[in-house]
Amino acid sequence: MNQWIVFAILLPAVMAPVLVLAARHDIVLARVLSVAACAAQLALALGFFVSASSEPPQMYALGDWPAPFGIVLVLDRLSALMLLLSGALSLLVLLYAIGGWDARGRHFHALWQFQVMGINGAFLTGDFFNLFVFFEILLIASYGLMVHGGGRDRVGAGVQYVVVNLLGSTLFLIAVGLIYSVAGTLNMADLALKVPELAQGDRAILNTGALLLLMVFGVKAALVPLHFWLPGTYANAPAPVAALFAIMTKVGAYSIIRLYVLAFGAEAGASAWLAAPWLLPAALVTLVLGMAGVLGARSLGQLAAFSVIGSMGTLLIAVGLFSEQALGAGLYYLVHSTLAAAALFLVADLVSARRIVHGGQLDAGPAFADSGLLSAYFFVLAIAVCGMPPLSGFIGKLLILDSARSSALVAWIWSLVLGTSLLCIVGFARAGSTLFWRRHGVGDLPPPEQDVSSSGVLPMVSTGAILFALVMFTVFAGPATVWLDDTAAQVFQPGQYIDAVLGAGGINE
Amino acid sequence: MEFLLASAIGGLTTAGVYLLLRARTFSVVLGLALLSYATNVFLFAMGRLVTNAPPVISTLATDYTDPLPQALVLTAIVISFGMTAVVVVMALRSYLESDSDHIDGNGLAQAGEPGSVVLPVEVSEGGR
Amino acid sequence: MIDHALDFGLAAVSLALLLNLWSLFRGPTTMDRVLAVDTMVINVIALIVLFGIREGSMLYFEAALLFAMFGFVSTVAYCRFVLRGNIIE
Amino acid sequence: MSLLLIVLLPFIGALFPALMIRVGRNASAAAAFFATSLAFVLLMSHAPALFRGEVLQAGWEWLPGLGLNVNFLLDGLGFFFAALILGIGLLIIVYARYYLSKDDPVGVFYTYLLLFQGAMVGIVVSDNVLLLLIFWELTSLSSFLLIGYWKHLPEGRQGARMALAVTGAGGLAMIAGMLLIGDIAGSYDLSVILQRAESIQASPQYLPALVLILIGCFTKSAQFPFHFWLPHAMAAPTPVSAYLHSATMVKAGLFLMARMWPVLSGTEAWFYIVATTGLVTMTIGAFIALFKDDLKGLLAYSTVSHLGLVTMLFGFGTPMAATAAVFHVLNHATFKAALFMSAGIVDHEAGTRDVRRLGGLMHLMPVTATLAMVAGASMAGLPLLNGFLSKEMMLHEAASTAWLGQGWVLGTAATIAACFSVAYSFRFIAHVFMGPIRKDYPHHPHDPPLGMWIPPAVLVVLVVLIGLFPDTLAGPLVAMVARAVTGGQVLDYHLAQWHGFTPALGMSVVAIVVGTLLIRSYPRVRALWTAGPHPEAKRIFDGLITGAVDIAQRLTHGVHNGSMQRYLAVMLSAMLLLGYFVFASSPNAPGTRALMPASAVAVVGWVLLMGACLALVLMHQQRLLALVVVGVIGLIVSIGFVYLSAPDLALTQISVEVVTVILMLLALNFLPKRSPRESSTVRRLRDAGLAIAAGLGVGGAAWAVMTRDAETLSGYYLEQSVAGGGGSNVVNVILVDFRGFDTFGEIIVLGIAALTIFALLDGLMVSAAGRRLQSWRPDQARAADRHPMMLAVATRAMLPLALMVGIYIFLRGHNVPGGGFIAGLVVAVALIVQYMASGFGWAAHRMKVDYHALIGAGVLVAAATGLGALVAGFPFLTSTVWHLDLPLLGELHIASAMFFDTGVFLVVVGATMLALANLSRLGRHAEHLLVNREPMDVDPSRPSFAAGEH
Amino acid sequence: MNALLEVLVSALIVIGGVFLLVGSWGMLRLPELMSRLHAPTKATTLGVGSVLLGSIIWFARVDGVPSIHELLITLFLFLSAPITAHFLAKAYMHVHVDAETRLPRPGEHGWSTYDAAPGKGDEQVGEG
Amino acid sequence: MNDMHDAEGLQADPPRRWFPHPVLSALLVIVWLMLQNGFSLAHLVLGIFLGWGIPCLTASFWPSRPHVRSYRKALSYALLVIGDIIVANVVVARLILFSRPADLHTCWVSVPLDLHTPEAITLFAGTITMTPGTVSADLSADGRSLLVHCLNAPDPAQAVTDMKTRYEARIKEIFE
Ligand code: NA
Ligand code: NA
Repeated sequence: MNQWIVFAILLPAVMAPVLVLAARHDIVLARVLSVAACAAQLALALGFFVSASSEPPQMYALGDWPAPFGIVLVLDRLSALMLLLSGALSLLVLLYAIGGWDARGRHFHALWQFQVMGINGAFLTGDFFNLFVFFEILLIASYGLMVHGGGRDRVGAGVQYVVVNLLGSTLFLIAVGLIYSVAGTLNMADLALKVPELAQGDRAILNTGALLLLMVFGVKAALVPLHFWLPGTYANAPAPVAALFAIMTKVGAYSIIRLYVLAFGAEAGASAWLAAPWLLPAALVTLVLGMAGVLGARSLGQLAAFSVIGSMGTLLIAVGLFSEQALGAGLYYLVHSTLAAAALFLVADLVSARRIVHGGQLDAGPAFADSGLLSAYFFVLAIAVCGMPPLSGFIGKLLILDSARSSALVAWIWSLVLGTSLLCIVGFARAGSTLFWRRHGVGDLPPPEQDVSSSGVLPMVSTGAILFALVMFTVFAGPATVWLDDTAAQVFQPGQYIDAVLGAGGINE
Repeated sequence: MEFLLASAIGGLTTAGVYLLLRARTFSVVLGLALLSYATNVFLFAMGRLVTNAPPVISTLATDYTDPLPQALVLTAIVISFGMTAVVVVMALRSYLESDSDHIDGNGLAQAGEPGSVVLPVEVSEGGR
Repeated sequence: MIDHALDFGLAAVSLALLLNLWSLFRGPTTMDRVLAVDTMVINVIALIVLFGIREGSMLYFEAALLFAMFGFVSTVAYCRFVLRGNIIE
Repeated sequence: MSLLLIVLLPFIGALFPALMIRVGRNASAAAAFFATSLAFVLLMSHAPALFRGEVLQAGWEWLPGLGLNVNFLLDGLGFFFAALILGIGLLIIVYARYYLSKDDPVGVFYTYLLLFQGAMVGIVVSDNVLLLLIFWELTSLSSFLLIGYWKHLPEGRQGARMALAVTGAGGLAMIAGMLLIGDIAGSYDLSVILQRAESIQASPQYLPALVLILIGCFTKSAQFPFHFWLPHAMAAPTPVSAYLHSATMVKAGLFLMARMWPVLSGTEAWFYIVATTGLVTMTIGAFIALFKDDLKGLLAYSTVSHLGLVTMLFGFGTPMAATAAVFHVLNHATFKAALFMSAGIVDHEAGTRDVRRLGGLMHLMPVTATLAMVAGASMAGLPLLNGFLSKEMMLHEAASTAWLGQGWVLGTAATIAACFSVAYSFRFIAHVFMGPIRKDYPHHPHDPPLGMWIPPAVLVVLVVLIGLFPDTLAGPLVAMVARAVTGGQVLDYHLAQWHGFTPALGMSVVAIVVGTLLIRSYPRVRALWTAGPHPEAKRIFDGLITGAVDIAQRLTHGVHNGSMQRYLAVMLSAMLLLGYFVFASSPNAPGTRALMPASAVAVVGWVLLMGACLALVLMHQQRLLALVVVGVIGLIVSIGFVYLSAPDLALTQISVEVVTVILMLLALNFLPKRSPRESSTVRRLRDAGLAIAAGLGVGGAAWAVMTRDAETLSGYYLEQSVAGGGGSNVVNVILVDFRGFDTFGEIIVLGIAALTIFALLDGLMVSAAGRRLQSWRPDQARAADRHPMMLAVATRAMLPLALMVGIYIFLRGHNVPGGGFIAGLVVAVALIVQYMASGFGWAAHRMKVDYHALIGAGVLVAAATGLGALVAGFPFLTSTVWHLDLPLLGELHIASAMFFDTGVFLVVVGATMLALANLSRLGRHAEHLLVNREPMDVDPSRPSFAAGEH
Repeated sequence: MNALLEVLVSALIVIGGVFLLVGSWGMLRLPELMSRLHAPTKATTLGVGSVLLGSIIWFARVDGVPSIHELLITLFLFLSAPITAHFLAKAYMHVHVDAETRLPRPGEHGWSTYDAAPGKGDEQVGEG
Repeated sequence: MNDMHDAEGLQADPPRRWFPHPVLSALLVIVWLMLQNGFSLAHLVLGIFLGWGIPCLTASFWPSRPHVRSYRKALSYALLVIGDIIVANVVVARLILFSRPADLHTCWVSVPLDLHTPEAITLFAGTITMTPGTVSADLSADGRSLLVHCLNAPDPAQAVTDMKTRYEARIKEIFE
């Protein structure tokens, strides 16, 4: 048993109370500890990545109770990938946040660590009630982070965010209850074994539970019509928080991939590919609505938020195709869109903070500091987000389009993916040319010295680092896709996962 | 008994959803509270119903109910307690920030747009 | 005999609870309703104790104990709210 | 490697000006020039091999899984275009150095320009169509930057966006087309695709692929009806227009048609789509050009026309026509670039590009005039110049090709286009340079510095030389390119001024005569034009974009109107619909489980619960009452748990209930005490409908489940609880042992909740809301005594009792109902009651506990318990039971889970107290209340009280 | 002995039931809160006390030792009932009773619900 | 901030710091054994530990501990009250069941207090509430009168006298 697995959860879980205890009144210490924890987290994730690349899925039985009775954590290629992504993102965005955002309210770093804990837990757990618990952890931490710094609009949006998610949590419990009531288990691997053998008469309950669960994950993944929470939340959340939230939507996507391939996939008998007929059409609508939102956005925050919805649509198309090839493509797009969305929120913040009066509104304003570098950042991101060559967004879309060939909906997928790219391009071109080219008001004066928390070098550098990561992800697309295709292949062999959890070798090693 | 419980769950859900769809944060919080009752009882009912067979091991007991749903419900109760607390305080903060406890914001205008009207700070007058 | 007594007791408590529900509906003042709930809690304690006797189990005692401790707290909280607005000042 | 270097050099070159923005114009220009010339030299070094008919290839794997590889291919066609791009690029770099003013950010300009150059070179040497697509879209992006270079000009911004939208859209279509082609050919490598002409043309996917790829080509090459972006791109600085919009980028579409010619051409579809589009574009472009007063606008439409000409030639699908097309690309590049540069000089020197304000410049700037007039004559297709040669070839091909079976159509149309072409060229020459000198030029025009006229001069020399010695100078090149385009066909032709009296010559003569006449009677022609309708493409496009944005905004802001109620209603409806549909469409067998009889007490409980639900719905607007009623519901749920064998649940529910009530009351103090009735009846009915549907759904699901049997995991827990978990309360053993990890998460949720509440309230005090709170007035009357004596006294007596009960519940939890969570709430409530009774000031002073620390310590204790197992070599949270044999006291069992439960206990106490204590601060803050020193207001035993002191 | 205990327990249960019923009935029957208050504070408390006593004796019969912990519940109830009644009365008076017209005047100072204590002002600035 | 009280409550009387409330401790041990619902040596040891510990922890909540002069009188008072409660309930039950609400002589009376300590006053007020037809509703702002609501008191003055003689006098003996 890989003893390190649990530390992906424990490290932030212990660091957070330490931050509360020791560094509550000392922001410098809090920053040092928090960054150190995130760095350690990233190192750990790298270790997992290496380990998962060469080994079959690994299981960690908490409390030494065998599955399906105790809770297990499972590290396979997919979860290792997600952990690495979350580790890298949380570290980079945290560096941005310590440029000043973290000091605008209390307990930022503790909440940050808890948020990371929840995310990592959701990626590792092999038990779907435990998944509920980690969902709640990441959600409640996100509530705190979302309203960090306060303000009328932010708190108002925060209330809506919380209420929608509480409804989601309610549904989660109902779905878990329904599945447990007929399958009699909470362990995902065990469920995968039980689903095919379930009595025919119980299938209505099982399927209903499973698809309600899809809606729960759909809420997280901003799947239309469950996406309503996202625009207000992302557009109003503090920038580093919105950037970190980029991985939260992926928790929803990850859960869909995990559960509906493992337990409701090819071997699920009468419940095989249960999610497919629902997910794909919804994903297409999500894509359209998201990219239309990019075109219709009135502020940078909205632009970024809707681009997240659009990208989730694209990602879920790949997921909804439920094929190995499409999943490989989708995973590439997942990594890309997470990094791109995060950077976009940071750039939006850097710009808004410098446009003192106009903020993030998409209208002409006076010249502002650093507009040269920021326009370059914005341009690169626009390319990435819209899926224009040469960046990873293009490659991701190309991979997805390529993988959609065998789908019955291929014409829809191709025309909508490409058509919405145009909406995105036009939207970003309008936004960028208005923000960076149009000048209105006092233009020649240098902007007055301002107390923006995103001033200084660190935010610029950390944003640049994410962009650099995107570029590297493009350059090394070859090896990346090979790795991701292998990952998809592993996901599509549930036997490996099940053996790891329930196999003879797994119990009480 | 099963029918009573099922219909009770239905009643709680109905009242909860109705309140959830009201326009004020307070009603919404009440609705969520009812929904969480409904959910907890629902989850509990997934262990099927037995009376006087608590899952406490003893030599006298002849039968035990399924303990797992109970443990899950306990966790769910605690979590929804925490959530309720947060949403109540957040709703309060929101009310104090905007002087309105209407759950609907200004739509996307919340993103700090020119269109969003900033209401003058008003002071609610006491009834004394 | 004890069974009949328990039947009677349970019936009486049940009826009392229904009366409390009626009071809750009728009011007319808030304090009437709070009183109805407070009484309901006490009736529930009796119900639990009777149930414990019937089932011959002491596992329900703590529930009654907590009701006794906490029923009073929420009633006082409601009253404090009416009196002062702030229940903790 | 050399191929890669040719592509990379411009990109590398782009970096330097970007990094040297502060170094100055000359340095930037020099860096750009150096990089470009290096690439040019490298390219030329391959010329001998290419002229020998060799094809150079190089490749690196990038994304083999997809078939996207960095494969380059240099043949005659690629060489020809690359030479044009790099050669004219060099001239433009020099020209721009003098053209741009001191205020312009020159470094940025060269960066963009080289970025574009690299992308163009990439297009023409790509062997992989996906790679080609990447470079293709990069040209759209870099041209966006170049067109918008003068960002203060609104036309520049609009033009840039329009160009990006149109060419970007074409690029997207092309992605689909290329994916289709790749699928048919089984590879994305051109060298493979070009071998698969037959299978491609036979494929049912041929037509969609063709159309999609052509959309890409046509948008890029400004073919009708996508031509309109090009004139608007003229807002760019003239070097950009000269480079992108005459010589290179717009030719990318032509290049691709040439590149794919062997595979795609030769079918009817190809002929009718491409040739017709080209013909229409050629004619319309020439016609509109005649009436453009802006010099660059005139040249832009002329370009559109010439691009149409080339397109039409490719469309004919014959090798000879393709050869003519290639030759015209070369000729057009030379004269048009020269013309743009001349126009730029005129603009630069005279201060205007408006033809109506110019004239007579020949006398003031003779060098420029000469250059422009020679190039213009070539554009008109006058003999002895290169334009004449390729136009003759075009006319010949047009005259000899039938369209829909009609032989005359193409010839006639081409002649008409040629007439207009002559006319606008003459107008350019006559109305700008000839005539008398005017007095009203915005600036005083004179010939520009050497650096500015040398680049057009170089081109004009080429125009003349190619015109005079076509077979010598251009022959081998054209032959080589034509071979590449047509897939190696060797043709019998030669380039010459004189081919005898051919129909084409006659058509040329007609064109020159009619063109001259049109210019002589220009005012009348102009009047006719002015009288007619001018469907302006820009307005249509703007309308489209505005419409799209408008729809998008309406959709976006209409759907996301901020109404939480609507969001929830939609989400709920979706959940219900999906749930019902799935349930109804999956097999379901009714349950067979023996049901449990309902006792009378249970029925009463049911009545109470339903009554309370009803009361709540009816009374929810009176908020305090609503809270009271929710309390009743909690009460009944709790006894329900008692009745149904779940004592732990009952205890938890009871404790949580009271804390929730306190919390809600603390909040309600500041909220309105009533909810206004705002929803319409329809809305309420809709909500009620949704609510009932939800109730039926959830209740029905519960019924469906409860009435059937199932096998679960419970047997294991019941067996292992005592043996493995060391406790007989199975629920508690599950919580702290079997599924202790859930509980670990659960206490963290509580901790986070408290921290969040703390942060929210702490932030509130210093925010606008805090200031609002300062001026807040209570909306209900306040009783006079804050801390009545009886409560203070009674709670004091209860405190030790309650603590005792708390400890009792904690200690027994592992074996009988209870545990850390409930105990924590009991203790927290006992403490909260002290606050309520004796006041915050007095009570807080007596509880000097840092609740933050309590939360932190609790989580750490729980984690440490789990980690203890790790130290012993077991997984996290593995439990142990220690059996201690104590004298007198007997055997003592201590489960490690107890320590875990201690963590739970601490977190619960800390979180509850932190949340409630901080929430209570608001009230004192709002009412400016001072914290109390005394626990009760009325205390006759207090000396100070008796004295009535202050 | 056992039969006697059974009779005793049965009697206690019946008496308790009667008092509980009377308490709740009185609440409905009496005209105004102050009068209603008398019913549950006394009858209901005594009723539950009686039932608890029955329980103590009953478990003594079953297990051989009296189950004395029910006494604790009784203790809590008897401690809390007067406080509850006192507070309900105060809250009711605060909202619904006019001290000037309906209440006897205690002396120089009024009732504490309406009038501040004479020595008030011993609070201090700042948070605890 | 409240150093004055600390000085008063803790430092002035060092022995109390370590064993602040012997009687309370004893009570708590009994309560503990009651909670355990049985007796064992282990329970007793733990009970004694808690009986000592909890008062120590909560000592600051008892700044001036009530001084009971006679535990015997306290016990007899308790018995008296229990008896009265039973009687009171029968009386009230009869009123509820058999009298017409209109016939009830409800009234407010003000009971002047001879008691001074909060504990004594509270005990008195509590007793009044638990016994025949009376509910103590409020304390006067000067702490010298108790407002009592009588369900059926044809003679209010007599009711006041009854309360004072039957309960207040006895409480005074216990505490003061
Ligand atoms: Na728990
Ligand atoms: Na264990």
